This record gives sequence, structure tokens and C-alpha cells, in this order.
Amino acid sequence: MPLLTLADAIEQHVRDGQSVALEGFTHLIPFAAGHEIIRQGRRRLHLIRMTPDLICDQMIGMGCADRLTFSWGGNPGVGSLHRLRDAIERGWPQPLTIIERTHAEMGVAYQAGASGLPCGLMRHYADTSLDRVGGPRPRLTCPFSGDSLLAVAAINPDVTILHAQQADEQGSVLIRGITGAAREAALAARCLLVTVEARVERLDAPLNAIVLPHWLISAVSIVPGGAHPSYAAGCYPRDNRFYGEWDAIARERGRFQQWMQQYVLASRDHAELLRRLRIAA
Amino acid sequence: MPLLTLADAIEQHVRDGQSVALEGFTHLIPFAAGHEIIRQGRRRLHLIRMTPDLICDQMIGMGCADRLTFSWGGNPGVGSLHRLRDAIERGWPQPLTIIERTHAEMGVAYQAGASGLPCGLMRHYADTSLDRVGGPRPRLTCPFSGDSLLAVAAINPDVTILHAQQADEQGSVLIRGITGAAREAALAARCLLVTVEARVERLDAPLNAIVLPHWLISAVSIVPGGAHPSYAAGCYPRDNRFYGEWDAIARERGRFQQWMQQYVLASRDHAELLRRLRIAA
Amino acid sequence: MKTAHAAGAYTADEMMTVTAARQLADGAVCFVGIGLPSAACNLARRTHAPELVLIYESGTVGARPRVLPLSIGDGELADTADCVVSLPEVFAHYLQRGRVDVGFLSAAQIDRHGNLNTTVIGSYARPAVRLPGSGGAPEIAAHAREVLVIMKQSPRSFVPRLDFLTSCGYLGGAGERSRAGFPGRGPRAVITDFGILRPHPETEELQLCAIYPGVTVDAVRAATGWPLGVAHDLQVLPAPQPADLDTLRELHAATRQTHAAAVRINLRTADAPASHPH
Amino acid sequence: MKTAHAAGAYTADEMMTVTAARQLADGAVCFVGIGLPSAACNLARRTHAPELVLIYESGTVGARPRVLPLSIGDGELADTADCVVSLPEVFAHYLQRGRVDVGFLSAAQIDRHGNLNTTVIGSYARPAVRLPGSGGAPEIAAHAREVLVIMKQSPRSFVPRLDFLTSCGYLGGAGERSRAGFPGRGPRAVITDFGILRPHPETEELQLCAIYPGVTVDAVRAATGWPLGVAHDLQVLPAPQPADLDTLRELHAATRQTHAAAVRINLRTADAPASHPH
Repeated sequence: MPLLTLADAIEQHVRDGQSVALEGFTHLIPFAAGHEIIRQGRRRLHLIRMTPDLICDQMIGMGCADRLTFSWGGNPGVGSLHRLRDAIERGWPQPLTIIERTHAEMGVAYQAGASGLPCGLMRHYADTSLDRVGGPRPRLTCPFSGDSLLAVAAINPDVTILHAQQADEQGSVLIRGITGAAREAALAARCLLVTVEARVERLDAPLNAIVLPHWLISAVSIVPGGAHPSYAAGCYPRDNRFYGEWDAIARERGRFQQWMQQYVLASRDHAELLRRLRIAA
Repeated sequence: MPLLTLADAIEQHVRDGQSVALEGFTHLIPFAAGHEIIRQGRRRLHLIRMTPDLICDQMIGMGCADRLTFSWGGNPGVGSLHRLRDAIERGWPQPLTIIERTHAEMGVAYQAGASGLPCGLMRHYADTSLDRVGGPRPRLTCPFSGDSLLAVAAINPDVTILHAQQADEQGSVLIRGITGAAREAALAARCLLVTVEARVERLDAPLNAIVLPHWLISAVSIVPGGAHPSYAAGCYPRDNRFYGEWDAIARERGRFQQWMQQYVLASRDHAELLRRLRIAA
Repeated sequence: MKTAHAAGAYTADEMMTVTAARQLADGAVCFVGIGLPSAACNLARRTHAPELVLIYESGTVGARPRVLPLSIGDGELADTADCVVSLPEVFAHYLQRGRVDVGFLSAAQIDRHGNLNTTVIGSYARPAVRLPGSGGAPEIAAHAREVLVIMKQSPRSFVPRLDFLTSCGYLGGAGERSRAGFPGRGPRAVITDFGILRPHPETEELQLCAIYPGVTVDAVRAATGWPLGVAHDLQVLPAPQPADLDTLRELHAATRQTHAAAVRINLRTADAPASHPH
Repeated sequence: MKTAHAAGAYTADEMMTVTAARQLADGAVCFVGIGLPSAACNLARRTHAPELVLIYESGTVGARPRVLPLSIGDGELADTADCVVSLPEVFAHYLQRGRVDVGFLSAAQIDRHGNLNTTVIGSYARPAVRLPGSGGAPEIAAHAREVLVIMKQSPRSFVPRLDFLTSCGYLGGAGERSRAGFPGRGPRAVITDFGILRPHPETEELQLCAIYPGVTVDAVRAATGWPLGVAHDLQVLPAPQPADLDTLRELHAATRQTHAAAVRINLRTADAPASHPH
């Protein structure tokens, strides 16, 4: 596991056209990595995220993606993701193909991917409109009970990117708190990049803690505050105020682009961005 | 979640003829509960345990079971389970129907049971002799990849019994260390009984610890040393010497019966048994 | 309906929240959505149902938040939960396994059989308004033993025909849901800013069963996009108790105060690698 | 073969263990069985392969035991592991997902194509000897990128026909395994108390490729239940290095000492609820 700057990690491991999962559920969203992908101008990415959140709103609005797999596309506790809506409703800045699932399906899909299976199973009783628009949702019959089950195709991202609290000297990573499907997305990936708040000599993880062993990880980058405006349990809280303010920033194309220019693109790295936002001194 | 003596918990919740999973993988094997089932003379149980270990050797030898689902039936690090062999090879003390699986299959079966699914999937490439003797092992074809997958029937025990380190005042249980498929077996069960080393006011479990919420548990019993000769991480180590000695005790029917009489049946409860064994003062 | 109701000094949101809270039996296991459902559950937990078990889809099981979470994955939920499990696990081991008594949902559109749309207004391919989508709702609607729906009532939200069926209620009614094999019984109550609608026992069409003080049946009918049936024993619900309102307002005040705090991050955390604050 | 070999003072077990350890490249990810495989892996980790990653089926990933475990689930494995995951996870997320480089197996019977029996001697319905069964072996044999087998060689264990096929080697040979779609390449080496057998590149029949000092080909043939082929470039393996033997013996001595300790349990633990000793 090499320790790389985030810029080098994205440069070396994320290519135009790849499928890129950025997971972390409300908690530990890898914002710094998403911003670096924007800075480096990646194009035609297939973004995969259960809750696209502000990070995908920004990447889609900046033209990094032409495809999105997701299950809930809102600004949590606030309202719409305006850039996501603009892409879906009006194809701006470019058309966006959406592959829409439910949370439970995404969970099964990541789990299947993490398990080396081509598909997973879940219970399903009646078609919804998603069965009409979401591509094939085939059924399998349980050979024991005769129940009709939904088969869900595995998700194996080309790259999964996570943010976590700590890495140790070998590069093993400790994740504490709410994970959503982050661990499954990590294990399903072909390439795993992790940003962490801090590097420590030893993790001193409690038994049964969630640790990703160093040999599963392609690169670790140390990025304090790397989840902001999401949060890192034990380090800093969610910036609910920023989530609220984003609604007005993203509502209109011009203001969005100006904001991205002024903050994300004009900053060399995440530390500079946090200083510009007056989140860090 | 009522707090019961172990005798009352077994009396109220374990019936003749039921399927009973006793899980814990080398670690946290619920020996005290198994002994209590022997003392209360349950019959025709369908025992389910990945590694039957000494506990099933004893229960089978004492005539509690006529059926066993398992995946590895040895005395770990020592050799055979002589009572299990005697039942399979010579039908003593009664014939034993075995349902034989692999570890991975048992894992999938418990996981499916814990997930409310009638079956789970795993990869399988060629038949082994188990396909010939182990009952139907049907295949399903992945509708996405065309891969042929093994369908594994869910396991949903009538009763699952676990041992763990702590319960809090509400009866929520903290498990620390190696779990095998204990958590999945617990979530798959219709009735969940847990013995614990100690009751504490609050668990103070670290984030992401393995906790079974009190409302999933039918009864908790406080049984210090309840895993002996298996172990409870943080409490006492595995009694490797006892595992070694068991080989000679169980090898011959008479000595086995005498030992069970002298130690398990003659003891009112687990504390008395541990004192007779000079494990506790 | 944002303004205070006539009689006492309470808002429609407060009335809905208090009414929803009253639907929750102590000890029930609830799968909780953010917003009004979360407020209702936490109000119930602070009043008549202290043993209510709250599960959020972020995997926080048995959460006892001291203030209301703004997102489904706030740290407060993890810090106060009995356990934190993964999202695949909370959906498989708790919801699909049949461990959830009550699911709480909201929607942009509901039809007369309690089917819900949270996906899109207009056509899917060229939407007028793209909504957030499914989230956990379709499986909550399928598996929870019963479902409570909370949403404001208007002809735009209570529609004769959904633009998109995201989550199943009673499908076409008259037993179609049960014949399809759903383990959960479906939406037992729809709590609105006018009162409570419940499915007719045979047709499974939502009908008005209770109204708030000062609400007229005509007003409810005018806010409903289909010819609304009214139960023959229509009840008038009591106004919220002052104690309930006090508790709810304290909760909201504490919530606002907590979430208004500015976030500051120390970039030199590498110097101080605070090991494991439990 | 329990006695010391002629030349130096080492046992057959020691020779097998040292030889097996030498097969392991540093940094490889090994799925380890208990007994000789565990001894070989831990010897390798203490000698030429300090970065060897050990996974035990108890879910202990990256274990660095200070003494050898007696069971697959010793506390020592959990205490020294990078992480402890559930058994379903270790089989799905690590083995089936293709993360394991080397699987280590043993068996009661092996046939000429490296297929293994750990289930039964005699018939399944009326066995002469009931063995422990599958455990994790069938999936390790299927998924690990390659498999090492360690077992003592005799006509009773190296048989022309298995009584029970528990774990697949090369099936009938000549590419049958690969045609069946197995992701792992199968048993690359069978380490015995005589030397090393490897599959013939075309027929995939095991042939003798290396022998220990002092071993004759005739002796190996006499210990094999089928007409054993011999590689044209048969090698004689070096005797174990004194350093390897010292390390192995220290490991065994520390293991014996640790595991001989008598267990005492304090029944009054409820009085002293030692919270979380990490």
C-alpha cells in the first residue's frame, strides 16, 4: 500500500470513463477526493453512490460524469440536489444516464460484488414503476421454497474511494461509526483508494472494529478534514450549515460555477479549500 | 427480554424435537447451556453447529439428538469426536441423521436465514461426493452473467443459543472477539437464548461493536464460565488441556457415561460443575 | 396550513407530529425516516413510549438521539444507538427478516390505495420535477408489519393517479397487496394536516377517519384529488396536550441550537491522533 | 517416519514444515489450516516472509500469533489480527472474492490428481472411519489462487481411488479442472515426508519432483498407492537450515508452554465486570 498525496492517488488510479464508487453514508463522504477528481478534469465517469449528496452534485455539475447509479438523490434534510436535477431534467452540462435502485438493492449489489458473486437475492412482491424504467430486474425461483426472488446484479466498481479516520504505518485503515455500504463497496472494488484524517503508528482498534487490511488498498492519502462538509466521527461534526447553504449556491448554474471556481478549482488542495471556506485556520 | 436462570430458560424455551443451533466458533461455545439441555433430558433435537465440538459430542452421546447439521466434526487440534463417530458409525446410543455441509455453505445458510431469504448463493464449479450424499444441492443460473451458482437453503433454527461476555440492564448483549457465524445464527433464529459471563449496568461498547439488541433476545442467563472448556475473550482462555483429555474420556462408552454422570448430571448447575472440575474454587 | 390552527397556538406540523406520535405503541420497533417521522418517534419516546426502538437506515439500531438528527446518518444516532450495523445488514437482518413493526414514510404523491411516489413528477424520461427517488421506502413499505404515512394533503399530493409508483401500498385495493404475498400489512394510517385517513377494510381505499379540531370534511375533500370517502364514525381528534407541545418544542429548540454550531477543523490532527474516543 | 532422519537431527514433521514454509513468497495472502500448515506459515513469517498475510477461517485476517494456535479460533489469533470478521464474511469477502493467494490443506486421502478426502473411510452410509468432514477445504481448494497440500505419504493415504471426494484437485486431470471454471489453479505442490509431488503440466497427474536427503525413489513409490511418475529433473532438497530448525523449535516450545497453563475461572466475575480490555 503506497502512501500518496491525494493528487497523485487520483492521477495514478482514476481514469476517464471508469466506474467510481464514492461511499460513506452521510458520514465519511470522501469530499476531498471528489474535489481532486474535479480539479484534474476527469470525464465520462460512471459515478456510483447510494446517496449522491453534494459530492456527486458537484462532480455532475462540473461535467465529470455521464452516468450515475444511485438510490436516493436529495440534499439530506434540505431538499433537492439542483445540479443533479438540472442534468436529469435538462441535460446540463451534459446528459446523464441514471441507473436507479433502492437502498436495499444497492446493499445487495455491493454485497454480491464484495463476495465475488455475479448477483445477489432479495425479496420482491410486486412490480413498481422502477421495474418499468430501471432496466431488467429478473426474478429467480427459490428451488427450496418456490418463492420468487429478485436477482440484483453485483456492483464491482473500477475504483472505490472512501474516507476514514486513521491509517497505520502499514496502511491498514480503521473506520469508526456509520458506514452505510462503504466496507462492501471497498471489498467489491478493483482498486481501492482511501483518504484518512490521520496516520498513526498503530490503530489500536478494538476487537471487531472495521479495519481494511493494507494489502486490499491501492493507495492511502492523509487528508485532514477530507470528509467536510460531511463528518468524521471522533474528529469533527457534520457541517449542517454548509448543507443548507448549498441549496442556494447550486440552484443556479452561474453561481454554482462561480463557487466551484472560487473555492474548489482555485484551491491547490483540500487544506486550502477549508481555509478559504474559513473551516480551518 | 427476561432475565432467567439457565435452567428456567432451557425449561421454558427448548422443546423435544426442535432444531437448536449452538454457535460460537471455537470461542464462546455455549457449554453450560448444552449441559443444562442434557440435565433436562431433551430428546430428538436437531442440533445445528458448524463445528459440533465437545458440546455436541456430549449431547449426542447422552441421547439428546437424532439429527445433526454440521460442517466439521472433529476435536480441534486433538482428533476425533468419538461419541459423534460412534453415533454415525454404529448408531449408538441411537441412529443420527447427518446433514453435512461445508463451512462456506453453513455461512451462506445462516446469512440467508438472518436475512429473511429462503436461500443464498455461492459459487460452485464441479460436483463433489457431497452432492451425491448430502441431499439436493440445486443450481441457479445468474440471469446477468449466466454463471451456474449453488443455491443453499436458509437455516432458521427454532432456537439459537449463544454465550457472550456481557449483558446490560436491558438485556442487550455484547460479543467480543471471534464470532464465526454466531451473529447470523442469532438473527436467523425464531427464539434466541444467551448466556453471559456478567451483567453490567451499561455495555460501553465501542462504535461498531457486535451487540445483539435486547428486543431480539428471548432470555438472558448469567453464567460465569459458561463457555468452559471453550473460552471467552477477555475473561478466561481456552482449556486446551481439557480438550486433550476429552479424547480418552469419550473414546469408550462406559467411561463417557461415567464421566457425564459424575460431572454434568451430578452437578446442579454450571458453577458446581466447574468446582467439581477444579476449574473454579 | 403553515400558520397556527384556530383554537390553541400550534402549527399543522405540530398537530401532525403529535398525532403521528400517538399511533406508536410503547416497545414497538420503528424504521424511521428523517423529518416529521423522526420528530414523531422521538416525541413518542419522550412521552408515552419510552421503550420505542428506533432504527434508522444508516444502520443505527436502538438510537436514542438527544436532539433530532438533520440527516439519516448524524453522529448523534450512532453515539446513542445500541449498535451500528451496515446498511446491507439493516435492510436484510432487520427489515427483510421481519423484525420491524412500524415503517414511517412520506411522499410527494399518494393515491387512493396508499401507493406512494417519491421519484418523479411528470414523465420519467423527461421529468417536470425530479424527486430524490426510492431510498429505503419500497422495502419499508413491503416489509414493515405496518406503515404510517405522514404528508400534507392537497390535490397535487393526494392524486387519482401516481406519476410513478415508487412504493407499494394496497396496489389496486380489495386484497391485491395481500394476494401478492407482501409480508407487511401496508399503510394503516395516513396522517395529514387535516386528520387521519385509513384504508377501508374491504376496498382498501383510503377514507377519512378522523379530523383535527376546527377542520371540516369539505375542506379535506377539497384537498383530495379523488372523491374522498368518509368513515361513518368520523372522529374529531383531541388538540395536542400542552405537555406534548412543550416536549416537542423543547426538542426542536435543542435541535436548532445544536445544529447551528459552526464547524471548525484542525488540520494538524496528524499531530494529535486522538486514539479511540468511545 | 516420526523418528529423526539419518543425517541431521530433525524429524519428518520438521522437514515437511520447513519445506512447506519455503514454498511461501513474502507478501502472499494465505488461508491457513491448523496443524502443519499453521506451523509452516508462522515459520515462514519468522524467517524469509515477514509480510506473509495469514487468514484463518475463524475470521482472523492478518493474524500474527506469537505462539502456534491449537485451534483455528484461538484468542491469540484474534488478539494479533488486523481485523476479525465473521465466518460468512471471511469465506465470501476474502476467499470467494479471490483475495487469497495460497490455500493450505491436508487430508486423509489424496489421489493421483490431487483430489482430497477428509470425510470418510469406507462407505458414507456405513463408514469404517468417520473423519471430520469438509470444513473450509472444498472452497479453499476451489478459490485460492493455488493450493499447497501437506500430508504424510503411505499407500493408505495416497490412493488410486478416493472413498469420498471432499475437495477438488485436478478432477480427472488433463485440464478438467480448468474447463470446469475453477478460479484457482489447484494443488501446485504436495509436500510429504518424502519430498514434493507436483502436477505434470499436461496430464496433471502428481509426480515426484523432489526428495529429501537420504530418501530413495523406491521408498517413495512403495508409499504411493498408484504407479508414481518421477520428474526427469528430480531434485534433492537441502536439509533444513539450523536457523530454520531453531526458529521452528522455539515456536513449538513457546506453544507448548503457553498451552499447558491450567485454566482457572473466577465465578464472581459479576462483581468485577472488567469493561473492555482491548
